[in-house]
Amino acid sequence: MTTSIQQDKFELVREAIDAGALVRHVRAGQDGAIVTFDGFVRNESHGRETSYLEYEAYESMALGKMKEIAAQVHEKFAIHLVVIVHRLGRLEIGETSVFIAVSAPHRGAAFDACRYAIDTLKRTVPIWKKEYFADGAVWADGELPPTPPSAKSAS
Amino acid sequence: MTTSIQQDKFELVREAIDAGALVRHVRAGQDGAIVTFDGFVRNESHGRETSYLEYEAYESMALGKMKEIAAQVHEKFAIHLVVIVHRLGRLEIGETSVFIAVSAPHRGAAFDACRYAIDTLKRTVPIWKKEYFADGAVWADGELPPTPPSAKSAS
Amino acid sequence: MAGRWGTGYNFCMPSVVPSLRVKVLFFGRLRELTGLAEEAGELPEGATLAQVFERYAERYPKLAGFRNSMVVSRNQEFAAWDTRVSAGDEIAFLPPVSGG
Amino acid sequence: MAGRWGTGYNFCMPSVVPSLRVKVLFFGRLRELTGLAEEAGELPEGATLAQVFERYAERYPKLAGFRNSMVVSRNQEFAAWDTRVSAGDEIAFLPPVSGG
Repeated sequence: MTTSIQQDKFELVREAIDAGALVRHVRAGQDGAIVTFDGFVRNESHGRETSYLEYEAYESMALGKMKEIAAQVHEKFAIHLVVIVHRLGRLEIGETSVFIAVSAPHRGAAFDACRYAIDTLKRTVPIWKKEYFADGAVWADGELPPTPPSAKSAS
Repeated sequence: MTTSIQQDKFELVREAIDAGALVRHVRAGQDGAIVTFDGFVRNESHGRETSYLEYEAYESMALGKMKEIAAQVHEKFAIHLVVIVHRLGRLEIGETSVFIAVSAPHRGAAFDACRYAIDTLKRTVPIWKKEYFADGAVWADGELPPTPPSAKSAS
Repeated sequence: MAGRWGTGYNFCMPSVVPSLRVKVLFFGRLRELTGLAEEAGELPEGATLAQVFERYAERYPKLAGFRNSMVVSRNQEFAAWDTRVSAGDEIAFLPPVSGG
Repeated sequence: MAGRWGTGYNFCMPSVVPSLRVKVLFFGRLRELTGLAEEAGELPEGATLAQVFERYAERYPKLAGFRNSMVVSRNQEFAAWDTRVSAGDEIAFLPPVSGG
């Protein structure tokens, strides 16, 4: 499908995510399956009508954590390529905030890897979402990333 | 994203599948997640280089079984919409043979439903694949669909 | 398809047994093996799907070897081999499916 | 960001204790609460991340209430609170993450 050298891709972007281009990026002749996850802005949150969202990130660390997720995915599942792109800044209802695509020779690995990637991203990548409503804004409830219990046992 | 009434979609087609249009079809403001599965023609099968594939279907029954899968998916998982499209006829390497998209408010249901749909399609939908190589052609190994054990217990 | 209906092979049955008309379809390698995609057939009343298959296996002896690696459908639903056929049924012999 | 480096608040430490320079970042609601995205800080040698946090909690008392619903990173890796800081470290205080 393409003659360029293909590789994993991780990006934080401030414009609309081009899902089609990302799917083409991971697609190769030796594969047979691509699973994608497209997370986009819902029109409500806990029963309140959302106006828009804003995402911010600790960008250098977020990119590092996204690369770590890709490395884990390759280690755990027989996949070919993975791309993980997260958008930052203001997003309107229906716009994609995160897009993940995984290609693999067989579908089981592609499903497992895609799901692992989004689940792990939501727990470990330093990105924050602020939800704007007609009458105010709140930081979304999030998850506390797992941390080493004590420096004594760390390097 | 669209003002038309949205609904599930099942199709057998003989031209290229437009994945982007199918994703837009299932996308709605109340959702937050879309998971897609894209199955496409690999360049090899059991170590032999594939030239192309041909798919045939028992079309009326295949469409009925695809609708049954959608009904099961709605029953089992909290999803919004599902589309299942399978291509028939001659397909070249890299071309999509099957595309499934599932939208849902939350990602777990979308992943589970998409996987259930493709796994069940592969076991129960009467479609057959013939693999063409430089030196011949073979019908792909398939799966025997589960059948009622005896008419005595059936209607 | 409707045009082929009248050209089908009719089973040779004693004329005293009431008979019923069905449509019979073959797919995939079974279609290739028989050279037959679809035909109209006449069956004795009370015939089971297994008996329909046996008739075709007599006519196309290579079919017999596929009996355990195929399924049968009746009116677009997978069916047990001991299901009795009714007039107007659409019967299909289906090799293992390989879509996706 | 580099331009802000020199404008940072310096901890008031007894001058006899050797000190080390670090970069300190706040994100999300912690950034909003302190009004501080990033600053250069000076810390006594041997200080732990918990001690760095305590310094900021003295300066911004509302921070203290978030101690159990946040994590800390050192050089872009999540870190234990008893990790000792080294010169040049980049330390960040991170609320629960909510990307995706």
